[in-house]
Amino acid sequence: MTELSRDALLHAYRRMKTIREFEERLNLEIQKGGIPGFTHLYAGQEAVAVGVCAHLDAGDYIASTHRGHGHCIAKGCDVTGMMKEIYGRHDGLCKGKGGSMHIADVDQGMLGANAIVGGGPPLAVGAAIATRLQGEGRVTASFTGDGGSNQGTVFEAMNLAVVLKLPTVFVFEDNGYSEHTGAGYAVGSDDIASRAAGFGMPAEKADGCDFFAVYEAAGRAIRRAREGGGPSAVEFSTTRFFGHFVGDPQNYRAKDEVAHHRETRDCLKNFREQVIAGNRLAGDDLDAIDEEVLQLIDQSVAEAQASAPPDVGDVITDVYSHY
Amino acid sequence: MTELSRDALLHAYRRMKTIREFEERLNLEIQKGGIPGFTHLYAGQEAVAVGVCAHLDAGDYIASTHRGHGHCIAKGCDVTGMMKEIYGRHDGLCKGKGGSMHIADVDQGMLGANAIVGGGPPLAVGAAIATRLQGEGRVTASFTGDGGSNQGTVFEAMNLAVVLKLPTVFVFEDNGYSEHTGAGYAVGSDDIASRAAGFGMPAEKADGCDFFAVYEAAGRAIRRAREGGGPSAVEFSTTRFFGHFVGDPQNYRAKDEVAHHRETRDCLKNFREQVIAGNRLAGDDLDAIDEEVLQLIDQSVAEAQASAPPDVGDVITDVYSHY
Amino acid sequence: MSIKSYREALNEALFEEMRRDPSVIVLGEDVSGGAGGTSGTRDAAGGIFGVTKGLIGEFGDERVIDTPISESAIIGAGAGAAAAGLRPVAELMFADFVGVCLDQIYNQAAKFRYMFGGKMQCPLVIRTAMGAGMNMGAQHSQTIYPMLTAVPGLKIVVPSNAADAKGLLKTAIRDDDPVVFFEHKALYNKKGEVPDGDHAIPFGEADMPREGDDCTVVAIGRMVPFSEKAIDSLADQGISCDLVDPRTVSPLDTDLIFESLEHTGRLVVVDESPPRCSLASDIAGIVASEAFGSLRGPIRLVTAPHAPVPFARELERAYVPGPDRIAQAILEAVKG
Amino acid sequence: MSIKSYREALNEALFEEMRRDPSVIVLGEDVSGGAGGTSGTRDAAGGIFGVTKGLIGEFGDERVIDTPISESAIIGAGAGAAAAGLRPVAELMFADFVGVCLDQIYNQAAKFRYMFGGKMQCPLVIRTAMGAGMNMGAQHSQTIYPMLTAVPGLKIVVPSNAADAKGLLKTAIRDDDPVVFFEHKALYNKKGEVPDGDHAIPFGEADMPREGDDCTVVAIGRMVPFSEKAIDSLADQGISCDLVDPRTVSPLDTDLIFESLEHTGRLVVVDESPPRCSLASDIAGIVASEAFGSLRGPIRLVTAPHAPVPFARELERAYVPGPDRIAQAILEAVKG
Ligand SMILES: Cc1ncc(C[n+]2csc(CCOP(=O)(O)OP(=O)(O)O)c2C)c(N)n1
Ligand SMILES: Cc1ncc(C[n+]2csc(CCOP(=O)(O)OP(=O)(O)O)c2C)c(N)n1
Ligand SMILES: [Mg+2]
Ligand SMILES: [Mg+2]
Repeated sequence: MTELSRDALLHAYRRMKTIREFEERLNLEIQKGGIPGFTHLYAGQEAVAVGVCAHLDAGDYIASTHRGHGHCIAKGCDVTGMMKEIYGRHDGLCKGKGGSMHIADVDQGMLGANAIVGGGPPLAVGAAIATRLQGEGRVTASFTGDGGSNQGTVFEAMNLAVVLKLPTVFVFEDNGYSEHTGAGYAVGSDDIASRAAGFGMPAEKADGCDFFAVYEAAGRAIRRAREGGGPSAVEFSTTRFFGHFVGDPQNYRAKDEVAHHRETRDCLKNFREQVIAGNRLAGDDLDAIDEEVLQLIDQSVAEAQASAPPDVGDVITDVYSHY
Repeated sequence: MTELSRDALLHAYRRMKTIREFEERLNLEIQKGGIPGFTHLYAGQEAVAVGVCAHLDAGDYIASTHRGHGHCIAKGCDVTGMMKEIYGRHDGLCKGKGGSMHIADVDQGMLGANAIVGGGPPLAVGAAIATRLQGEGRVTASFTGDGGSNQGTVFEAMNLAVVLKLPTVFVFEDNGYSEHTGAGYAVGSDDIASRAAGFGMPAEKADGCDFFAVYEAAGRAIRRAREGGGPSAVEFSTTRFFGHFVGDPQNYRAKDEVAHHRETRDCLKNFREQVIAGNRLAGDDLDAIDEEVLQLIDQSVAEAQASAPPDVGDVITDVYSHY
Repeated sequence: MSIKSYREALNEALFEEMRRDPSVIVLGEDVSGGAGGTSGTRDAAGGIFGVTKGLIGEFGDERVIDTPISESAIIGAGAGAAAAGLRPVAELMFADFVGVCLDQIYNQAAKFRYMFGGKMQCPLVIRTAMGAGMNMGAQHSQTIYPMLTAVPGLKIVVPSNAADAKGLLKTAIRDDDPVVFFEHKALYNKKGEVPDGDHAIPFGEADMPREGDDCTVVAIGRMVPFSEKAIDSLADQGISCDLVDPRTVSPLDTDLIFESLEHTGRLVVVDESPPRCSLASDIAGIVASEAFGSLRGPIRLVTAPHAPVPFARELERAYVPGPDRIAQAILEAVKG
Repeated sequence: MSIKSYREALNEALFEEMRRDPSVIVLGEDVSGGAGGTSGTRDAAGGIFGVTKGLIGEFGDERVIDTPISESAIIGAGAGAAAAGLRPVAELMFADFVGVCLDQIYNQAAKFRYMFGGKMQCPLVIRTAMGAGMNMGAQHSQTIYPMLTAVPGLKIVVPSNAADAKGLLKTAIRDDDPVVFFEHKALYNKKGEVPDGDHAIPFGEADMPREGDDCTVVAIGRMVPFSEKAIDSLADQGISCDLVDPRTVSPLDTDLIFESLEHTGRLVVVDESPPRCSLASDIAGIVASEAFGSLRGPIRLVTAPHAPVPFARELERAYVPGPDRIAQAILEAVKG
């Protein structure tokens, strides 16, 4: 953690905490009703999104998944704009046309959440063709789950990236489940990293509940990409604190599993302990952020609830630039 | 080679020689005109198809590729029926509706050549679900080229086979090229076998120009599948004696490459030398087969040329069982 | 007869067919669920819409197969198993996912019989959930069936109610050709009278849930109940309509449509899909070429707009054709 | 003006656009060829139909990118590069291969702008070879464009001659939306007058290569030259027709079709695709709903049969609509 300045630590904590509270609050609001569609929460996996994106800036691109809120916040998307989008409001980040599974903000280098599992990696590979040609040492990264790691599009993207030696990183988040199916069943290989390594790129594994472990592993891969060393894969073992989507009865999980994970594998708890033990930050610093974040989320929910729905006339706009 | 009876050796040689002459003759006939479409010749790769299929009988299934003549003959398809199909005749194996890239004979366990690269492996995996359920120790195999090994469908098929522990074998034929592109460029990993091994199944490599090496390696994999040991991959390095299709100028190949391969990597020559050196067969045995094969091919071409085209009314038959 | 939901009717058809024929298997993502989970419970899902619930308990994991997220392998394996003698029912969780497995559907399964000269058959059923109405957004709400209706070799089924869901799924499983079976996710909870026991509805025979004199309405899937609402709402204006539910759009029962048109002379076609190359324009085109003489006025097409499916409630509601728009179109057809 | 083949016209458009705009790149299988080969020659292929020949020599392998056989990655990379500021021209070797990459075309590229509230654009061009006529069999001869015309967010181009091939490809590359560009493989060698230098044809403006009084013929792609033959063959019977070549089927220039129909009152639509949910039935359906009043008789649809494309010469010839069938349909329309 030495490498990280105090500001960087505070920034990372703020982002992780923002994701956590965003999702905890959504879980409540969705159960109250008022939020359309179905929503996949990222709580529990914050260290992955933030640990990876800590190495990226707006000129770098990421491609996300159906569980994209964390990636969006970590990459710098406006939290209130996101909340409004999830509520389906006219002034949401995507004018209410996308929703939870389709939040994008190209200005922040966020190429979009993606409701098609495995849809993102080919896009990140293509964005890397662009950033390399534009030649400013910019890189791209894709996020894929354990379940998504079995999708053919992801395998093709890895091979293409290796063939073209592109500046891109394949981030795999093993949260143990693909909907109702365990990763141990659906991923036939020993793990995702060894399978990725077989494609001919460096691949490593780290604890996705430890921000610093993520930060270090992702840093090595992203640095390699920036320096022209080609693509890499990083696999992070993590856990989701909620069901596959809000409303999932989770019959596939042992009764105490989530409680146990919240107890032992909470990346925010871990971070707090580590930075305090290492005398990098004081508890008060973090408590102050907790306060601000809670206010931000309250604020964003209030604004989202107060905001107007899209004009029905907009159902046919934005299909083409011109037609 | 000890394991193989004299009859088995004669049978293997006959099949390899039949493929060779079938393709050499097609190469001439196509240049003369009279054969529709475009045709991919298997000459040079005979040891792979025959060495694999020597372990299979009609109850076992194979899925083939666009370069399927060799797989068809090795699996027992009728040579004259094939020739008629390639000429587009009414009495071809597929009534002239399929052609060179779509020859199938389900009674022989031949699930079809396939003009979609990567189309076959998922089919072979599915056939293995069937053979296992039907429970007679039957197995399936798919053939895929070095180029096809980069197709997402093939990766998905491998993972699914591992997850379900299916009795199937993934045969990879590295003939050095995917159309006009070298395998060393398009396959990002060190080789195809190591990438397959990463999926969590046994994978080995052998010389695809040595019938006995193919026979041994394929035998291990197929035996494993029959005995419930699950899927395997085998990669064979081989070479094609002709262009990607008849008419390919082959600018991507060094001037002397094919001549050199015909000289040094001819699986038929190798076989002849090995069986004679090992005192397993006499040159006369093989010469006699050469004679018979040439007659068979002459005969099949003559019959094909003499046969009538399909009735144009058949353009709309065989779309459905009933509609 | 008993009252069942569309979901229950489908589930019953699967149980009955799997009991009847040991060559019937089910495969797909979470068709059972719980494999590799920490609770040890299988059947944790029974399909994310619950249609395959309970099957694994009776038929075991060799006939009820959970798969990774690998649609090309799922559909391809189904096609290969079908060619090798089974009658697989492969679940494509959402019809929108046809994008990651289309080849195995349309170049493989659909073409085997023809390409191979009639010598190979592929009795594969692909069950898939389609349609808008649940705010699932652009990639989880499409109808898709027009794309596959265009494919020779496929049979396309779009049940609009519980009884048809059961009767058509049984027929699909017994059919020797590949069938794509489109279940509208907004209909899963819809209840209706469902015949008990063996009830198989032949393909290519349309149903006529409403009969009348002034207009012929052809509607597909969820548009059928919406059209019933629309038609009933016009009764007090003295307007009555034939309502044709094709049930299978390939094969399509044009006879009943033409017959009805001879009587009414007016046609409204209702399709939840965007307009271009839709079932709406397809049926209109067929009528304009084969039954032109019966037409006494322009054909009215009621479809979604030429746009992806939006997320927000208000936008999706405006997107999906509803009873009001259908009634409006009928009025125009009758008056116009 | 100079005489060029359809292939040469496309190649010229690529050279001109890549020179004009450094953000234009080309990617696909063997678009150069020879990578990893033993001869050391690049540009060994220049695309298997030669359309991208010579590009790598001038623009290098960072802008002319050979790929593995991984269509989902090719199209997806094109879409991602487009979202990141390039103007990629991705080659899908045969249109039939849409089956292994449809998702990236129709759920990704086509929907970005809409799903993301108009804030992302995807100026991707997908060039692909379609159509029958070369005995390539069921999986290498399909037209495919009807499937993609159904997709909101895509623009669909189907040039029928060399001049249009050049002018429409330049427009496609400059367009800010995803465009699927269908090249008929039986037209690559067809020569015609091609304007030199900058020649861009706007989308949505149909062409009228024949003008007449008795019938309106709308034909697509290779069916345009076939329809010209058919129409010319009827001249001596005193029959003359308007021939409408939409050039882009999405957007579709319905104005010109309707205008012509007002004059002729008779419509024949010619499409190489099988009939169901084809462009033929789509255009017929649009006319029957929006221009019914102009119709003086049934619309004639000339299409391939509802069957895969067969291999044998005699069968394929019977499968593809030809000048005779088109002339026959015109006669029926005019007399009928
Ligand atoms: C192509 C495709 N197949 C299936 C689905 C349905 N689906 C949505 S999320 C999901 C599970 C994804 O698991 P994983 O990749 O591990 O991500 P996680 O949900 O755990 O974050 C599935 C099967 C989909 N959206 N797209
Ligand atoms: C999905 C798909 N992509 C591309 C092609 C065009 N194509 C036909 S054969 C071929 C090369 C295949 O190379 P390989 O797998 O090594 O087999 P080989 O030709 O060497 O036997 C290509 C690109 C195709 N038929 N299908
Ligand atoms: Mg997961
Ligand atoms: Mg090869």
